[in-house]
Amino acid sequence: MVHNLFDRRDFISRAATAAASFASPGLIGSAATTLALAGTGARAQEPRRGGVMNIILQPEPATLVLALNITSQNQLVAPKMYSGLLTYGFDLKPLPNLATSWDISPDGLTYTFHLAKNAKWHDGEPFTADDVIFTTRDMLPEVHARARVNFSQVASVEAPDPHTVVFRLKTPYPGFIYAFETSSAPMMPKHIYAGSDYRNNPANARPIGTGPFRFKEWQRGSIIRMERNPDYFKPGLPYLDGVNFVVIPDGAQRLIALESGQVHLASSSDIEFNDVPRLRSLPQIQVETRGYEFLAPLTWLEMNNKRKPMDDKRFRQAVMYALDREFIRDKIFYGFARVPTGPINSVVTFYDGNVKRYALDRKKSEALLDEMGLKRGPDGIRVKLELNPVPISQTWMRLVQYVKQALRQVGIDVTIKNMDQASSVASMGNHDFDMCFVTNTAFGDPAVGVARSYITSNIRKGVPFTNTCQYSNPRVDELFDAAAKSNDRSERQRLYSEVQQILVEDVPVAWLLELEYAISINRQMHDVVTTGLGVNDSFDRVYMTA
Amino acid sequence: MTDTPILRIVGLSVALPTGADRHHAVHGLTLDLHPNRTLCVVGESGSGKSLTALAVMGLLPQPEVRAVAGAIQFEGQDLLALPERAMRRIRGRRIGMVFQSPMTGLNPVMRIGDQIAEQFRFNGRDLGVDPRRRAIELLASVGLPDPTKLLDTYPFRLSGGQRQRVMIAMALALEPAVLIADEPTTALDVTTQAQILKLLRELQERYRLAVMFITHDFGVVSEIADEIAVMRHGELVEHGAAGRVLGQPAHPYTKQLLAAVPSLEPPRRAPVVAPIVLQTQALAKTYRSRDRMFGRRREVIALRNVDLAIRRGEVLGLVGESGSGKTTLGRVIVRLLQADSGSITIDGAEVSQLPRRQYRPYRKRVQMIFQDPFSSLNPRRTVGQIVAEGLLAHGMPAPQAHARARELLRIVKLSEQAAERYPHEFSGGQRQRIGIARALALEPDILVADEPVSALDVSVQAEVLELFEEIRVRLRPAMLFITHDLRVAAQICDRVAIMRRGEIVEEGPTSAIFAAPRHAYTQELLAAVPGAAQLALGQAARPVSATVLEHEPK
Amino acid sequence: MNGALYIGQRLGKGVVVVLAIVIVNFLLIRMAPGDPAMVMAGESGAADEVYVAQLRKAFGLDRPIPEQLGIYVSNIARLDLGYSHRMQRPVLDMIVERLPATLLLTITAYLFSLVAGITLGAIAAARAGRLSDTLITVFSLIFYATPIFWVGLMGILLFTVTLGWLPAFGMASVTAGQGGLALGLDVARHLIMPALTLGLFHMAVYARLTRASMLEVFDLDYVRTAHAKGLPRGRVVRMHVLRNAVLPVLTFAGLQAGQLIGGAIVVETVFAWPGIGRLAFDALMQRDYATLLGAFVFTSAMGVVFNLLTDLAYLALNPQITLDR
Amino acid sequence: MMAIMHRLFRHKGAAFGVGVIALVVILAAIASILYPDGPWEMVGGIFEPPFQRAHPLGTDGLGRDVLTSIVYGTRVSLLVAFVSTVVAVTVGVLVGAVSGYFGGRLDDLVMRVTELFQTIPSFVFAVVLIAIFTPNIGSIVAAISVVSWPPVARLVRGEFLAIRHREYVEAAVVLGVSTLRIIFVEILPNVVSPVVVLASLMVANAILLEAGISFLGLGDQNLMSWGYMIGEGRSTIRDAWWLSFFPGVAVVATVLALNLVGDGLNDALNPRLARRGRA
Repeated sequence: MVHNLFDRRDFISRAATAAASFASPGLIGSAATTLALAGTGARAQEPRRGGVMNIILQPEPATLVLALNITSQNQLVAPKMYSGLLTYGFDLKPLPNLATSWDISPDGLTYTFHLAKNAKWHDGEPFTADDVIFTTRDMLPEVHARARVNFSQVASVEAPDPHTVVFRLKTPYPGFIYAFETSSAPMMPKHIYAGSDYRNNPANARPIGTGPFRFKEWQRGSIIRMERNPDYFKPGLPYLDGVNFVVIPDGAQRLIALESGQVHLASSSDIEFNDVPRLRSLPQIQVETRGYEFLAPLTWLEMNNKRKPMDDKRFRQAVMYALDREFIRDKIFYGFARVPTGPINSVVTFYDGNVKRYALDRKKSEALLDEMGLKRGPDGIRVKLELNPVPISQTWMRLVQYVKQALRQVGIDVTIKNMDQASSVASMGNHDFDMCFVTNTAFGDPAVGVARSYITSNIRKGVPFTNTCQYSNPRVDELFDAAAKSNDRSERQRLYSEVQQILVEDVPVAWLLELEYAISINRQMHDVVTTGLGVNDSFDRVYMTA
Repeated sequence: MTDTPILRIVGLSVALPTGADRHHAVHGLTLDLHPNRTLCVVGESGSGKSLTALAVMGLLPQPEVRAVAGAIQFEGQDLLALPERAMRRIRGRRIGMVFQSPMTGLNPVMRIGDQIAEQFRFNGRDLGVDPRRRAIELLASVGLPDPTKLLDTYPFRLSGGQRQRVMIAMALALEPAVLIADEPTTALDVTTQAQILKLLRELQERYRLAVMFITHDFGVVSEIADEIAVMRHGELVEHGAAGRVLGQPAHPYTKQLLAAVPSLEPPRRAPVVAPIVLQTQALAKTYRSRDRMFGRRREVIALRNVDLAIRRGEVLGLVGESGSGKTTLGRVIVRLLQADSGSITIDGAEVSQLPRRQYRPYRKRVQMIFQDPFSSLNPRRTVGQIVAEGLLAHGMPAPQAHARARELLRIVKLSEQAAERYPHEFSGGQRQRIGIARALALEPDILVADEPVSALDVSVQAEVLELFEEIRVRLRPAMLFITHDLRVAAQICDRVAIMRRGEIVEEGPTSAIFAAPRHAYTQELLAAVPGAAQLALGQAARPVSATVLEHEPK
Repeated sequence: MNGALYIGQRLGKGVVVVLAIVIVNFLLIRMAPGDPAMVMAGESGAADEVYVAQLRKAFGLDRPIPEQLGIYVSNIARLDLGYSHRMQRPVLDMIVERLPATLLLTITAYLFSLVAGITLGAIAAARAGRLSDTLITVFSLIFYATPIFWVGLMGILLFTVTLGWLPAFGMASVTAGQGGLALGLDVARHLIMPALTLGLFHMAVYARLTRASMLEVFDLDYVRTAHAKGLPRGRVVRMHVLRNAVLPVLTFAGLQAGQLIGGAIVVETVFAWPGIGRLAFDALMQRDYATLLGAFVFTSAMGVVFNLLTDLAYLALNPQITLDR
Repeated sequence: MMAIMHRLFRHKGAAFGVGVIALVVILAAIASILYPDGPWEMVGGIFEPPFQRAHPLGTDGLGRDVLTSIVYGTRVSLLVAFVSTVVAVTVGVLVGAVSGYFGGRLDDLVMRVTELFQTIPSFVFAVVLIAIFTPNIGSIVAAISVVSWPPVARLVRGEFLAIRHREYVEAAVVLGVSTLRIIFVEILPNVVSPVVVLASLMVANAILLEAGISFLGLGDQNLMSWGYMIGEGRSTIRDAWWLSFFPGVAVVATVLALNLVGDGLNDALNPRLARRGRA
């Protein structure tokens, strides 16, 4: 039979079936002892070496080179091989990674990072400041959209010694500290990529990073295998012998694989929301909702502010009043979400909750619409609009249909446009839509992830995930600009509070959900979600028990 | 000497399914088969003769058609009462059967040898005989060339005659005592028919077989019958020795049937003196077909340098066996087909090269009568519409056309009410009359009749021929009468042209040709006509009474 | 005109068909709104014109369509199905990688539907009017009317969710680490439901066709001759009736091969079978033109090959069309 | 005509078929009267099981009533099926007639095209067409028509070739009847019965195609269709089996009914087959 027909041949030969026996080659000595260990993975367990973790991956990323591909799938896989200078706690405070320590000059213009002395690339070459300079000045700006924006603030970067890097900014930019998360700025080996065509460099087939695990094998369409990096710069880590990413295209199959223990981790949209409650009830599964603080996904119903009647604030407010966001949270996303109050996700820095609240109030909504002169016609319809769908899963399509039905009750007749995800994104980018859905990520600081959706300078036709609703308010532009530049935290808080007041009044978009993606973890695995990056972190401290 | 009969049919009745035109296909039939004697069961279609044969073989199409009374005693058993397993041991081993259609009688996907040998393996194991060798003997015994090679060939490579010989060999494989032949030669050409009849005669004598021979053709009966049984509507109307029944028929129905058989003696006819209406010179036509599956080109030469001429009021018979090209010639003349070369002149004007538009006026002057009554009339249109079609096509206003149509129906002896009914409500003979009415509608100068009576029973045939005689006398068209039946040609044609493989081998006045055929093929044809030698069957066509056609031609 | 020439001719015709399909689809897809560059840009979080333009250039989407078609067709000739920028891999590798799965599924389903269909049809015809005939007729009527994906779903509901007998997804269970026989058995267990689901509909079609064809052949003269030879009923039905009746069914099956393969797209989606059908569907949703077209070329080519093979079977059974006439 | 109807109803399967189709058509007609709020209205709790008073067939993930959805689903299925069949039959008959009657180069071309369509997996081709021209009721009907006309063309061509050489057509030629009249008066009426039988089977096939298309998520988002419901129920098959089960039953019943009517028509229109009482 053709080899790749049974491409799952030597997949997890041991781990799932014989839970007791851990005869992995690296663990010859202590194999006997683990047999004696019984019982649950209670927190009191001492972290110990050994075991291979299987993680659900769907769909398979195009390439694993993090600099070239920052899709959500690759943000799950690549951080196990690559590292960034920093990582961030649940409270979004920066934590050391490749940079053991760092300090910021009082004027907020100079950032000095002290690098780990003993860090090596998987091919044995030492990791030095030159790599950092090459990555942040040459490679990333060309291939990594987000890094280009973040590092465009940098005036100069030098390496006074092989283990120190100093960034000088053109203007103070407090959000800059959040630019060093692994997927935002993955450190790339200069000795491999310098001067080459990054996209077609042969090394892309076997990624070389500084992370806790090394690339071992990739059988396309089924599994990616990584093995333990013995020379990882954090001593004694990682605990696991290896990590495998298993491609399981079908939702129901992912469920069965998780329940049967064949796979230990499922995250973001791997599991449909309606299945999570049942998973949480299973003894061998633990459901974690923390870990999305850095991304802080926020979903809203975007309205094209340049088109009638969406240009009128009252219409947008009427839409907010017409939507029962508790129903969306509980009946469509099964409680795995929070009702947002404004443009900034409640887990993000500078969030301010005391703003105008839009509870469900259909009478107020209809009053506003009447006030605008949009009377109900004989068939009860005030206005006909079009809504772009989000055909990526049944849960999202239920949300689309709920919005249509909710707006119908206040007389706004919405037709769901028949288009697939590709066309839906395209029409948003080209500002060719009435209403559509957007899920945006904050990346820790409003200046990095939030401002881009509301500032006039970021209205760019043809490019999705910019200020596509074309909201323009000079005061808001001013506030965001000042806040991005100011070094004083309390000053930034004041500015961001005022911006949130204005935006909540103007309601350029109808904020619907702060998503709390459920992370389902097999209880055999411990310390999986320990930082604000959640599953997108390095897993160097994850360990496995019986 | 009447030795004891080997098979006795006693009071057999076979019931037809409800809704059929009558209760019983066969009613109270009693007949005996004697070894080494051929009993001819003769009757028109629907007389129940075939069902009788099937009843003996136990092959009646259950459950619609069942034997409801009587018995078939054979070798001490009543075949009707036998269970299927026992009957299966009789079929083929004790009673063999040969059917009418040789072209479809053999399994197309099985070698000839296997089809014969399988009987030994499945129905005659105890005969202890080597099937392959036995098959070769059998094929040789029915006069087939190179039997060993024949074993491994498939049926589609053989001609109709050869296949019928194979069928006979198969029927005699297990040396049965009785052989039933249901119209075995009807589908064959007259020359092949003659050979098969001779073969059956020899086999019957050699194996002292009791043969039940079923046919509707009295010529065949006179050739082969020792005893004759005449059936009508399922009942036996006459039974006796061959000579007696043919010479002095007792039952009026037998008399009527015999009378309906056209005599081979052509009546004396004065040569027609009139201008030539239709003439063809050096007509040639070759069928080229590209086999889609393999792209091989196949060519069949249908007409080779054909010259003929027909005068006004004259009937030219075109006689030949199947594949002689006579139908192609007819179709070329009515311009259903285009000749490769040669010319056709009507009243002196060359028409074959005329483009469609110029040829249109001549369309009205040349009409055709077709062979198969069941496919020559459009089932979805009323008879009135069918007959009036031509008139309407040439611009006659509808009411006048339909009136003329009704008149024409009367001329062909059908009621005017027929105009509103559909073709499927009429018998074969009546449908042919409708076809003739349609052809006469445009009062053509030239009439081409392609085997107009071949598909009809002999009594119905006689009536239609009578109609043709009236048309000839009253409307005096130039008629090309295509047939393979020399008897019909003898009675109706002024002149006859014999065709063979695309050529006219001999032509001349009918009486001269029939009396002294010059070409060897003509002689062979005439000799092969069944019943030609034994007795002067039938009589000349009855003279035409003037009253039949009141309506004067235009 | 020997057999090889005939096969050559049919293959030639097949290639023309496949080429026509490719050209038609290439043009169709280019007329679709939205393009991969936009989707890629969108999914990568933040994007700007430079990045989108870069992607568009990388895909070669900026060149005029006829030029793109010219390049594409010349590549096809060299069996280079182009490069999927979406998956960053040559399309040919992705398809060849999934070809065995689809072949395993479609061939099993095709053979099953043919053999089972003809057998059931023959039984129904041989016992016309009796219970087994009515049962088979009703059975095939129902499956002839049932959407393939629904059969699959109900199968999963019954055999996996409720009874738990059969695995419902993928080609091998995730734990099938062992090689050789154990893996073979495991794949077999996974194959049962998808192959049945894909095959049942066509089996019903062939059963109805065989039954009708046999009933017609029963009335033909050579069958009556066979009976007159006193052959046992079984022999008559098997050697005389079935052998002739199966010919039109084979022709129909050859032509229908393409439809069966088309059905694979649905079955592979329902059962998560890692074949070309699923690849084509995902490519369709993500506007990955190169992969979609590659999948199309292969499914059409498979259709042509299945058609040819069935024709050869027809030739073997039907002596009237002999190659060496 | 009456005789045909009589024979059709004697065929018990066909009678059942006509009954079911009538029911489906009536439901489609009075859907908006039975359930004025339409299928998208959230009327109950989510995932309510079937067979209880309020919602006999249960509710789906948004609390929409399954029975209402099935009743509204009849509209899409019937509309798509009948319109696409009418289009396909019209195109097929025209193409088949012309190529069957005139033969030659045109006939070769038509045969090549129909063979091309036969080889292409028609479902996949339809899916691509719809995805390209954005999935909506119009593109679905167009796509199904495009993939269904070839079989009609092949059938009509075959019939024309056979009938064209029948003697009653040759007689019309000899009579000087015009070609057009021959085609429409002599040949076409005799082609009607096989085409009618095929048409009923095509309607059935179109419903299956539409269901498949909607199942894959390519259906018209604003129209409730059975295929969409089955697809929608797929991800929650473990806890809400009824979401996929009942719409599937609706598809099977309708398509089965159409097939039975097709068989019934086949026997009614050419009686010689009926004699053997083929079920």
